[in-house]
Amino acid sequence: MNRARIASVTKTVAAAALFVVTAPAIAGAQTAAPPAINQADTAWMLVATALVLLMTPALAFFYGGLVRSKNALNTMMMSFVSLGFVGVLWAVVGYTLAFSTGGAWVGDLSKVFLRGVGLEPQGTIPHILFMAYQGTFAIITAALISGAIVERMRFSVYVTFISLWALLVYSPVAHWVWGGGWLAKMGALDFAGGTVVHVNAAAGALVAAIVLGKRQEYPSPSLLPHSVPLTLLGAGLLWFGWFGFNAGSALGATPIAGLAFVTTMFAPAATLMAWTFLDALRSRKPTAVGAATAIVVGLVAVTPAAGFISPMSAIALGAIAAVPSYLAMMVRVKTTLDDSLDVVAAHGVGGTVGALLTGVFADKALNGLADGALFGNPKQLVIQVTAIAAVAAYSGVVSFILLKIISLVTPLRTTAEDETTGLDLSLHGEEAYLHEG
Amino acid sequence: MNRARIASVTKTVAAAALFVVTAPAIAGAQTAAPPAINQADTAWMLVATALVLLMTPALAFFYGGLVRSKNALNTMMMSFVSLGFVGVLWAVVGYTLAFSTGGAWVGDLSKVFLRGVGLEPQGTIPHILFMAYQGTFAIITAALISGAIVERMRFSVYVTFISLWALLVYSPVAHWVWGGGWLAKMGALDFAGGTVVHVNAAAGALVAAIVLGKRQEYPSPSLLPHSVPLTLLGAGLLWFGWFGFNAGSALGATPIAGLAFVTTMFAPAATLMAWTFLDALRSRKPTAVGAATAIVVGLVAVTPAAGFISPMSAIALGAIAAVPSYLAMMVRVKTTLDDSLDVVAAHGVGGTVGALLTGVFADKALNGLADGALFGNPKQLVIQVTAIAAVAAYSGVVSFILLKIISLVTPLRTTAEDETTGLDLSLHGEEAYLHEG
Amino acid sequence: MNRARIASVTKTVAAAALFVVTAPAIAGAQTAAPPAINQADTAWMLVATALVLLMTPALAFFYGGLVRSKNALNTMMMSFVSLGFVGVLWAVVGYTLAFSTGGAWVGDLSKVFLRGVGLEPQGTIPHILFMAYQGTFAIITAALISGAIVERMRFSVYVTFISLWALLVYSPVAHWVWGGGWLAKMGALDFAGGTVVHVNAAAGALVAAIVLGKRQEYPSPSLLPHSVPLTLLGAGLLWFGWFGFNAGSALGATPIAGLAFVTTMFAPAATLMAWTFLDALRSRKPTAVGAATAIVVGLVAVTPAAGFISPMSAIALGAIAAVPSYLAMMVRVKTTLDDSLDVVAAHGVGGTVGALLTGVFADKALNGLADGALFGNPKQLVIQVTAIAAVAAYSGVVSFILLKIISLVTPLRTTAEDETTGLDLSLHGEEAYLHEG
Amino acid sequence: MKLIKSIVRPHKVDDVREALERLSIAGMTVTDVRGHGRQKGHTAVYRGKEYSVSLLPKVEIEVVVPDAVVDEVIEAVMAAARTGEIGDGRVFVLPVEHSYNIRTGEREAT
Amino acid sequence: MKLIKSIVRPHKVDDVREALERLSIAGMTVTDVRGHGRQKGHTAVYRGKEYSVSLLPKVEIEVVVPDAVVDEVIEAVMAAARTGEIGDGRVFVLPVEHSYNIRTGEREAT
Amino acid sequence: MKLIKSIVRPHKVDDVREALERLSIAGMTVTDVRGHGRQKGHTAVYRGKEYSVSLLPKVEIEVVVPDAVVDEVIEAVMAAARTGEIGDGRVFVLPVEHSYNIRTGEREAT
Ligand SMILES: Nc1ncnc2c1ncn2[C@@H]1O[C@H](COP(=O)(O)OP(=O)(O)O)[C@@H](O)[C@H]1O
Ligand SMILES: Nc1ncnc2c1ncn2[C@@H]1O[C@H](COP(=O)(O)OP(=O)(O)O)[C@@H](O)[C@H]1O
Ligand SMILES: Nc1ncnc2c1ncn2[C@@H]1O[C@H](COP(=O)(O)OP(=O)(O)O)[C@@H](O)[C@H]1O
Repeated sequence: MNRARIASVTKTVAAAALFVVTAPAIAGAQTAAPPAINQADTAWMLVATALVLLMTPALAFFYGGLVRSKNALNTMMMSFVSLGFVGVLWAVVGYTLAFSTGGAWVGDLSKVFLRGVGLEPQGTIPHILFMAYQGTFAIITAALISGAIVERMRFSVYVTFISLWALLVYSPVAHWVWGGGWLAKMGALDFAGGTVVHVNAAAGALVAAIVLGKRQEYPSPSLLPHSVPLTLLGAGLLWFGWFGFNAGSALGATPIAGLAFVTTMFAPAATLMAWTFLDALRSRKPTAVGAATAIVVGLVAVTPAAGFISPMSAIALGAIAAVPSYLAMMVRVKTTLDDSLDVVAAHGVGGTVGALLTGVFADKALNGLADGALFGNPKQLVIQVTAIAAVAAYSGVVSFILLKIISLVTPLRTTAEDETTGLDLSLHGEEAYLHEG
Repeated sequence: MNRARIASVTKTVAAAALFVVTAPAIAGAQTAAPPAINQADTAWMLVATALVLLMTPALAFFYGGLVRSKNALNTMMMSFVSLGFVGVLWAVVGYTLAFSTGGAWVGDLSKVFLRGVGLEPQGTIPHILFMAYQGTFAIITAALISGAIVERMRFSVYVTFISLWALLVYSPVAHWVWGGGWLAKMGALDFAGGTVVHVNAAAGALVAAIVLGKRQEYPSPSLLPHSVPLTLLGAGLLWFGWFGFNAGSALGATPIAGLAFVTTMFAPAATLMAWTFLDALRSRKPTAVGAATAIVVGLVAVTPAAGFISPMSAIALGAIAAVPSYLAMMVRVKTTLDDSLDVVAAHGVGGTVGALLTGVFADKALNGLADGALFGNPKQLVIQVTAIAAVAAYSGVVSFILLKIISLVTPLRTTAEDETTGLDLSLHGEEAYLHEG
Repeated sequence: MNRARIASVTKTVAAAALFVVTAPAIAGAQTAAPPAINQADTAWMLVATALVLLMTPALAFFYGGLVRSKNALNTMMMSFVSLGFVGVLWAVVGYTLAFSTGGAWVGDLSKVFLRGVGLEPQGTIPHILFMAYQGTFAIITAALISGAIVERMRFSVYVTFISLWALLVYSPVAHWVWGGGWLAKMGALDFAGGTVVHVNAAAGALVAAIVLGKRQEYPSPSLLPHSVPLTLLGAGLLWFGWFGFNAGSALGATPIAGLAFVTTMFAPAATLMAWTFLDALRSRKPTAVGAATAIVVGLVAVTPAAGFISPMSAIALGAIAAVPSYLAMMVRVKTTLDDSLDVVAAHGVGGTVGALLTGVFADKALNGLADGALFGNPKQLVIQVTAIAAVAAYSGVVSFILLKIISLVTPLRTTAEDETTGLDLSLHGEEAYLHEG
Repeated sequence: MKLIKSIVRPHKVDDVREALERLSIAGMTVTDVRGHGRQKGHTAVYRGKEYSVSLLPKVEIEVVVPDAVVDEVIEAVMAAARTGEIGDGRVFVLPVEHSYNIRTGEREAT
Repeated sequence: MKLIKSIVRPHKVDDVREALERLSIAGMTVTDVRGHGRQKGHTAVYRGKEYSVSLLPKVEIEVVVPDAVVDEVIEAVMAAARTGEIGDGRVFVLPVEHSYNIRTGEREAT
Repeated sequence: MKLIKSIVRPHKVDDVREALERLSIAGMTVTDVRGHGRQKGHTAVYRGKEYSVSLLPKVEIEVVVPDAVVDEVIEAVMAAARTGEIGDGRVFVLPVEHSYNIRTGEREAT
């Protein structure tokens, strides 16, 4: 749904919820007053944007720790480079494709090169800040894909792929759901991007892993994390940044932002708890990689639901979401699908489960917007399914076409020799660690 | 003291301090206006809560770096798992035990399962946000204990212990001081938890270290940090998060929050300076582990005082606090008490010194609430001593009972063989690092 | 320029920009209303101060990763220790030297020991918070110097040097530009410290590197980073913290803060993109160290311009700034100047280019303050050049004198043997890593 | 008894270990080493400069075996470690005068 | 002269070093290795899969000593390194033809 | 053939490698080790306690060469690795019975 709408809606709720809201900006929002900057909303969105930007380096550490040391830098670069390429492209054309009025499928070019994007209010915050906040989502969504294709893809090809992907897949899909496109009109609920970000990236990742093929040694027990502490660092920073991702999606320091924040704290807590039990059940060994993974799965699952469900529902959602992702990982290793860092299991399955459960647990009394099946609105589930299917299909197909086109021009994979040597040395001319003691 | 009270008080101060405070919410607070959400306070508390949550991963890195690499993951898991178990339990029952009206000793069950905890204002922020903010304190307090018992405790036992501890020790103690319990009524000053968090955790840690017994090799020079950079990372992130811990305890973006922020910046700076001199004095070698430790000690010491004392007093407090903790560490290694990561010296001694000095440096002209001995109110010191003693005693006794009960059911320690192998491999089936070069 | 001035100015703009600004504080600012605390501004500045403080540990990781493991802790301590010594000195006397009225060259001692620095408003935030915010700048500026002199300087000498430097160089220069000194009056534009922080530190670093001399092995291919992931962590956290550095320099949650935030996001993105191409051009190997360096260079370059230029100009500025710094690094290694971690190339060249381009891209229609050459005000460039030259000269000369005086008392460098052994073990009695496997 | 000291490619270690186990040779000691030889190194880059990495990661596998089985062990190791590309490594055979088992304290029969 | 190559448990290194110093043998070279033998490995878990860690951390201690003291050195090492559990390790004795001291450039007397 | 096993200071490795290359000896295997000897260790500090670090970082360079060149190799290594200070290290010469090239599978001529 269009976040601008959320922003105002949540305010109606605020008032509806029968307590005095004092910041004039809000009172303003009720009447036909002209759009106005609300400084408190601005303060929160400045922070939220910084938090989401931090998630991309965090992802670099999360992924980087899970690969072998000879590919650690290449893997981290796959995230960092998105900050550069996708970031710049977003300002140039991505934003207008996603958030200008346009039509049901994609925005127009009215805001290309940020034309007309200045200090004036968008909702209750400066328009440029809204643009930047949305940009951080494009950056990390593209970077998420890398988890499926680490340790074997040519770097230049990767950069080309995610740059095109951000423009041709992310921007349109963001428009569908948040830019007033067809899914928004249909009433799909996706508070912070369970579908737009996670299902979307996972579909691209799945296709990329298939097109690229598996690593030479896959599946071999020697494909292990080189630094679990680095992965735990990534998980910790991701959780921290995710508060900006979810609570920031209220686009202001509103009670709904508070709700989204709280569900983002408790859902992953429940997933972590559930995952620990699943690990213990299976091997009597609760793993640290499992804990880090559980946190991400819980965060992914609560993303679409954050501002729509109650904290106790969030705990239920988080706990439930652990199971399908856990099983998906156990299944994956038995296949030849080398989705190396389980983007599909964590973001695809987790995002889908979250989007569906949003259609179950959504509570209009809280969010003032829509009820889920549990509150007598089963139709919402149908809408959710439609959104998931549409996004997954579109992303999968376009990702496939993009990779095929690129592969006509140049090989997608590194040489077998470079893969054996390790991509850090062969592609980047660096070694991650050097302990001359 | 009850933080809700602080919140309003600080506002009186604000006004008292003779300058115009413009946000209507505050004006509102003066009159008998109905409780109201203040968006600026909400914006700050959203951030503060995220900052405190980040402290638990930060603690994982701080502790994790100090142990041997074969136990690095187990040590980090001891912090991370608290985010899951203590987090969920807080929402389910911990919050109501601590913050519902109840009696002098513990809250009632009126808010169990967050009943009646919604978007309505608690003070000037959404009630759920207040609940979540307090939850982050419960999570880290429980995790702090782990520092005393690393490298030898069974993981399942640890999880059981801190889960029960959070409910049976932390929640009641929080109620005494912040939930309107007997220590609040007595006027004990504990701005952000010197007693509730640090003395409390340290007492539990001391008992746990004694009951569990020392590590096989203790004391041996081979028990050294495996990654000081990881510990420095933890210290850096802890300081960052602590601004949410202390300045957030003002529960709003008030001048008192500013005061608490500034003391939280300068007290540890002074401790770091003093510690460097102590290290240099002793061995002419200012250590990095010392710097990291000093930062934590300074943060612990200023925690109870943050919103009550002036910045220059904070510098004095920080410098003074360095000495007893430093000596405590030198003494500890000469004993057979294997408080492995010095929880007692850092949090117990530091928290006590801080709580006492709060009773010395508190300045009503600033905090609008209470004076310390230095400002002619020596009685405050007596109250502080009472609070420290009561909390330490209660926490120590209940921790002892809990561990003894658990030990009736199952052994607390790992087998000697698992301890030699390292807990990462034996309990979690993982290795922290794997450099196949 | 005086930031207090910015703060109010930006508000005029806000209004000028023809949309309703609702927070009374701002309306207030227009009239002759008494100074008043604005809670939203306070909320943002609390966060901004925490963010800038985090930059110093971040710098420790950035620098620490680039040195050899035997000097990792010494290098990180060079940053951490600044938090202690420069932090405390700032409160004691640095602040008054920089920000009390005083004269054109330096402030007076009216605020020594923070006399008269309390909860009253400074601009729209508590005065102590303003003081603390400025303090975080002094801390990191001093620490930046360390990059030029790692792996060979005696620690006690370093601590003495940066302590004196902070008082005798940083404080006066800050006064010139932000304290109402002569450069402020001249109208020099330095939004967040391109000149005050980066050119200033780089000049000191250059002199220190020359006076100290090169490392024994310099230039040798064996002087390589021991942990690039640690450096990437530093770069990620620096970017995150830099939002507080630049957007915080608006001193409130204003539209100009939004502008500064957005330019701080997109300029480094463009630099990262450009740097990747430069690396690829030169060796077909885009490096991770290059990416980390590019981020810092882009952040440095946009610092003076952040609140003055448009986002698209920021992208241009970021891309342009990549080239001179990149070339500077290629030249440096061919010289005998052992500016070990390229402080001059990154901060000196980057800061200069940024300050100049500020005089080119500044857009009064946006910042309401001043135009650059591109908008018909070439004179601004002359002012910018004056400021850069004056600051570089002053910092260079005083740094030289300070080091020479110290060298009369005690040697600046460690013994050759300690240098070979590594400073961690010889000066700090520690080893960064210990993998007993 | 002989010490068979083999320097192999890191990713061949598991193959070699399995090959040895097939000969029911359980004991072996493995060390991460870096090797220099005919195999060309890599060019690396750090800021301003390029440099060559000529020491490449290898793994050394040491096995002490009775004289009788030396030849088959060497064959097995070489077969398992071979890729045919330059850089496969070497096998060195050194004489061992005695071998003791620390646990039992006994000298092991040749 | 002989090279006494001992593979021991990591936490026994200090004991062995002290034992050698008691024999006033100062020089030794220590290497982190991983060993495979009778000692059973561990089962590890990574996401979907379980795998076995069969190479366990050991430490190799190399000492070159005159023939005369070989036996007492071996005894000392074994006594210091013994736990009695499987996994204690091995001591190998190899002949050394010459030993040079780099600093002095002289060949050392046998 | 002989195995020339040299223990040198870490910062001397490059010099030694170059010295060997000057003798057109390409093949060598390098291992990070820690050494104990006459060279005094360092005092380290951790919180309450001081302790001594007696194992210092060294690097072991192993080269297998034909008997003919043994002496010049030893000379070259010692010259390149020498600083004259205590701690320079040792060179040990061990007999090698055979050397095989894994890639070719052939035994190398002595
Ligand atoms: N003379 C030697 N002494 C010690 N190690 C050697 C020697 N020759 C080769 N090696 C080791 O064998 C590895 C592979 O040798 P190289 O010449 O690169 O390929 P190949 O073995 O296929 O000829 C080297 O990296 C080195 O570790
Ligand atoms: N034949 C061998 N060659 C080389 N190393 C060996 C050999 N046998 C044992 N080792 C080393 O000794 C270690 C301990 O041996 P193991 O059989 O596990 O226990 P034990 O020595 O008590 O029989 C092994 O991990 C390995 O490093
Ligand atoms: N007897 C020995 N056996 C094995 N290694 C030795 C022996 N003596 C010396 N070393 C190695 O040589 C290194 C340097 O020896 P040391 O006595 O410290 O200095 P120097 O070689 O100048 O006498 C030691 O750290 C150790 O690694």
